[in-house]
Amino acid sequence: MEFFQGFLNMSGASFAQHMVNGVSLGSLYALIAIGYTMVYGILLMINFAHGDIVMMACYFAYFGITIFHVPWYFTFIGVIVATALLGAIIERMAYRPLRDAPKNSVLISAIGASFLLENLANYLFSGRPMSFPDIPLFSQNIAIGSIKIQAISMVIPVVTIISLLVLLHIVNHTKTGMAMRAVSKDYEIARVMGINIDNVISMTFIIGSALAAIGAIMWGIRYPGITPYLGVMPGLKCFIAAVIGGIGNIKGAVLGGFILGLGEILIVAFFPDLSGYRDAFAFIVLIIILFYRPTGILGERTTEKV
Amino acid sequence: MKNKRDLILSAILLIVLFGASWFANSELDSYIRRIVNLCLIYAIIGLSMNVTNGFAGQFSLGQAGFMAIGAYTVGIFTVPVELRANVFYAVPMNPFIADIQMPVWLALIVGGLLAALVAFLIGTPVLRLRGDYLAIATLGFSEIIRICITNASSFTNGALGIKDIPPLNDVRYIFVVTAITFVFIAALINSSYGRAFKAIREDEIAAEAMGINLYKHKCLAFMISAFFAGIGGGLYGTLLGTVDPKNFLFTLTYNFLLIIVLGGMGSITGSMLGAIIVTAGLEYLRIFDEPLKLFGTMIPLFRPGFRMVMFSALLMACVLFWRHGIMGTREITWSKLIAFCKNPIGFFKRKGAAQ
Amino acid sequence: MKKMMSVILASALAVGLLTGCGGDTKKDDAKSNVIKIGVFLPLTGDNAAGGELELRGIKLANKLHPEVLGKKVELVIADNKSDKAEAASVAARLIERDKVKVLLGSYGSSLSMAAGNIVKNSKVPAIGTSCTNPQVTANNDFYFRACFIDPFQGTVMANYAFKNGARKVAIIQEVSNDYAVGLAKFFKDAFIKLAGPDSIIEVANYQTGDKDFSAILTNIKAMHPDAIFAPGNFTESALLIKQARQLGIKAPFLGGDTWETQEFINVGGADVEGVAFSTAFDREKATTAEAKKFLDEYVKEYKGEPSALSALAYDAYLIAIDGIKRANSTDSVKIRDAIATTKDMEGVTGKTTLDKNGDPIKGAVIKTVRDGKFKYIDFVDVK
Amino acid sequence: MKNILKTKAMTMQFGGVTAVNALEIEINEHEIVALIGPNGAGKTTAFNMITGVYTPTNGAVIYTDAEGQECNITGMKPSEIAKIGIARTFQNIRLFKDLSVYENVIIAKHLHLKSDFMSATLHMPWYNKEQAKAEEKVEELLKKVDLWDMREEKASSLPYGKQRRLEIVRALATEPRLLLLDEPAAGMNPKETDELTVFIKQIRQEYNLTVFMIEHHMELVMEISDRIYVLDFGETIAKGSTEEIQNNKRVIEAYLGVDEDA
Repeated sequence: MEFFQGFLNMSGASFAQHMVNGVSLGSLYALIAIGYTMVYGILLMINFAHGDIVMMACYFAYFGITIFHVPWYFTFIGVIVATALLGAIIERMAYRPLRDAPKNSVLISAIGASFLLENLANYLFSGRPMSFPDIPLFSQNIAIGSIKIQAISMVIPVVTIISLLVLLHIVNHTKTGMAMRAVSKDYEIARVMGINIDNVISMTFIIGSALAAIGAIMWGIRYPGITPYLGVMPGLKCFIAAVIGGIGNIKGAVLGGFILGLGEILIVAFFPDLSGYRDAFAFIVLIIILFYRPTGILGERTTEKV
Repeated sequence: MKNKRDLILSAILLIVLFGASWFANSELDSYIRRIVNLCLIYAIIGLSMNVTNGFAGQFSLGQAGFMAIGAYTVGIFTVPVELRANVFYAVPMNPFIADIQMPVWLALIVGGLLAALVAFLIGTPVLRLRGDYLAIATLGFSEIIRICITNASSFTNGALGIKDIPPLNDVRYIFVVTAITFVFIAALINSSYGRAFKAIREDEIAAEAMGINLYKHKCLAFMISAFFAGIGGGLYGTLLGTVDPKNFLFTLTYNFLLIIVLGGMGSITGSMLGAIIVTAGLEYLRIFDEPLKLFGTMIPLFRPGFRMVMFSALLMACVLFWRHGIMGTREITWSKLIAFCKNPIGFFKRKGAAQ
Repeated sequence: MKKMMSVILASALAVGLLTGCGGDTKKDDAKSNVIKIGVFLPLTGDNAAGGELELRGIKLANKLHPEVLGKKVELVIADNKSDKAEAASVAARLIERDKVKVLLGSYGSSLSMAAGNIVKNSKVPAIGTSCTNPQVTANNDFYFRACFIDPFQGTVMANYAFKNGARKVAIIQEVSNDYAVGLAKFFKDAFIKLAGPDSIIEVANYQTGDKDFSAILTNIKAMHPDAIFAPGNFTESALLIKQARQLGIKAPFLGGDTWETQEFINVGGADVEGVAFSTAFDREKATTAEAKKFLDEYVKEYKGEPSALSALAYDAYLIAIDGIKRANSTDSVKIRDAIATTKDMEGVTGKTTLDKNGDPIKGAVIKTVRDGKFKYIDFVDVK
Repeated sequence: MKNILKTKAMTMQFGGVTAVNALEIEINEHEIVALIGPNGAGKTTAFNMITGVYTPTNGAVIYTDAEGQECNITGMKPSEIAKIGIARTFQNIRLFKDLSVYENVIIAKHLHLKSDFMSATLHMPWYNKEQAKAEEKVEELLKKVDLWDMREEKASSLPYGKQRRLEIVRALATEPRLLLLDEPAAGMNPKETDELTVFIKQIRQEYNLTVFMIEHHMELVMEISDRIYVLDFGETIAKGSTEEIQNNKRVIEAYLGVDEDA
């Protein structure tokens, strides 16, 4: 019974605190997962470098505020623009030349891009951690009864929901969004219909990277240590979140993010002895989901035409 | 007969190379020996990765995990019993295994078999997936293996790792293992089963319609790959003399990815070439990490970290500009070699014309 | 495109050949008037911060003590990338290629251990800078070190915790970090001896690179520990402490010598004020003449307060120089024998005497963070 | 005449759409039976159910093996179905593109291999014997169909008509009793179609085959079929001999207004 110790001893206050922690982490995962899912939805490829784009955005913010002393609100806008640009450049360099290549080549190129960004950051900014600039407005603590919440943890879900709504609007109600959906449904036909594929894909990367930048800012405020390998684990986990929800489905990414965030927190809450295995949780969930529902919870089932 | 000639030539080559390894072992300094050994070990793992990724066409990124299993098996079972209390000083070794000691060769085989067993267990859920899903799931499993090793202290000594593994810096030994691996995989690829793997790579649905049991063959390829990755991992462990979970981060797999991409996915001789170029090259690229003086001026570009930037840039350049690598799916065969020796210029001309 | 690639590759190789060959012009070293000392440290990767600080110490020592036996000491510096396989091949390269007489390094015990066999087999002595795991020198006649070891450090912190009234302690360890796991074990053993078998109320784990610790911290908060021992990398530790404070955990945090880096304060900010950790050196305990010299020069050279890592690395260099001097030879084995008998060698971190394992017998300083600076609070001598 | 394959109320639904509804087909030994119908009628879906690519949502597929035993093959794996003697080709050629013609064909012999992978890899004598036999058969087959001279060439480099032929040869190499051809004449010019007609007749004779095919080329269908099934929107709208079908009202209706190249 010792195994369930954590479960039996938990007080109401602790449980509430765990839930708050879970929602806070989950909404952060969700925010980054949206970017993953968007790119996948259009290109049907994992943008392995997404996590590393998040990392680069953190460095941009660091340089803006700490080194150049730009006020944070201006810096954040600058970070979003710079990161979007970075995304477009990566697409141009690493993915566009391989548009007609086999999928595996694209995958390898994506891995290469991710590895290159990490090593480049390591080389340029050194492996020594830098501190994400402290913005008291967001980092202050708020206490509700015995439950403690950092201000940013209340901002993140709001930002996630706003991003989700804006993105849904873009995808469903604008011309660009329509073009994106066309490309994601059938690449060849979209081309024949006169849609400029390259522009649409660039646009996808720009929006995806801008989302990554927003995620990075939120991430940085919540977990303020910046290192070159910062994006690796969040990248993998948010990808997993996107797969759980149904990759390509924007609402699914949010759902997946919350499932993963809450799951990770609650598994440690209920089974403290398993705290060392926490990182394995995401992968185990991924494999279970892929086994029983390969297209994720909200994903459409597809069958290959024979 | 052509086959007989090839067989004899291959045998002669193997003997010559074995002689060379004998020479290397006694004449070269330990630094070079180390690199030669590393080349050979990376070749084993590159070959193993090529079985799944190159021949069966299943893009797996789990090599680091299987290596970990092999390395830990060798580590756990070859450390002399009297030294174990000293190594497992934080959490005592599980009494179940505390008194089992094996010779290296046996531990290597056990490690390989364990890796294959794990591959078999993993294979059931994972091998139904394709493409990027498979890649991410195998990568996930490799991380799960590593996390389990980190936490299962009484077997693996957790993060403290296993020290005092009897070193095996013997080129001959490692050469023999590499040669066996090479011959085995070459023979496998040239058998009916190897052709079945290629069929799956080319078209799963057609392969299945031709009576090839997809699950069985993918699983077979996956297990063989894991087996040799386990053996390679075991040798890697003995070469280092100490293993810990951080050795087997999934980024380790990227080394082998570069090897097979550079050498050519689906080419055995390509994997060998790739392993040599990548390992020796990475060692050579070390100059990028050191301050470089060229014509009396310091070049500020060269400082620690630059080498890995080059490494990753190379991986990308390779995929972008040279997708098929050195060999593509071709092989260096004796017939081609002979044709090349007879007429070096004509050989390439003809090839150019064929393309 | 193919052609371009091959041209690039070929030219890269050619440049490599030119530069590579340039370094290989080494003659018989007996008559040479240079003694080479190899330095292998993590200059990139996870441990880069620590490696860099130690490199400063070694470079400074080399600047102040540039000669021994009338020969110039040349440092050959190599990066082991915080990776064990690299550490091993770098060590082999330094010994075989560069023919170094003594090896210094590394930060991180596992990196040092990876070089252990190479050092032993090629009979070249190595002096660890800040590798505190007892395994580094155990069973290895050629490995020595300048720092104290984890059993001592763990005991020091356990005593400190007990002395300050802690009776129930929670441990949060970086389970994938050998240093943290080792230290946690020795702390636990020592503390149980002091405060009884139930005094360790929880051992929670996290992985290197984790960012979110809210779940384990919420669990621990409900247990109301008197103190939390949390050995680990400075980035993770700083984030951990930050999140603990944010969750309203008031208990003091205790840790090990890895915390003594500026990054720990940078990342942790106001939240790491008041933590306590053991380390090897502080200005307050700078008793020796060498230490004063070191402090002055360090401040002049690097414009900042030196850390214990720099001091230890400086001492490692001194131990090597002292050994060479007493051996009066450039033969590695003779140097090794001389180093093994090091006694009362005056360094920055006090007088160093090596015991039969090759570990120094010296005390530990306990420090805290106050007003964004590391501050000395206590010194614990060897009993 | 002995029955070789029959389907009982075979039905396939995708989501809410019924692609094939309660299909009843009976094929006798040594017959050539055609399945025709407009695009999207569910013909390929029917093939996929018979060969195990899809599991029917309802109904059963019954196969009579060489010993005369009736067995239910519903939901069996494609590879197992290939093993008991049903081979097929694909509407959009699915050759092993990067492999040689020879390799394409000898791969189809893999399913008859009894040696396990270890003895195959170690090239044990019994494996070599099996392999030599297989190679002999492949050589004989390739020579018979005029592909022997091209055996070293990459499958993807063959001209279109040869690719179609190779796909049939590859299916033949599995030594089937029942051969399913999915639009074998698609994209062929009249000359190639004529050759194909002769070829199908020839292999049926030579290997004692039963052929079940989907085809749009009406000339070909009428020329070689013994019987015809007509599908439209998943429903069987007609079956019978060539003359019966040619005069069937519903068939003509179904084809009217449908843009067909036949």
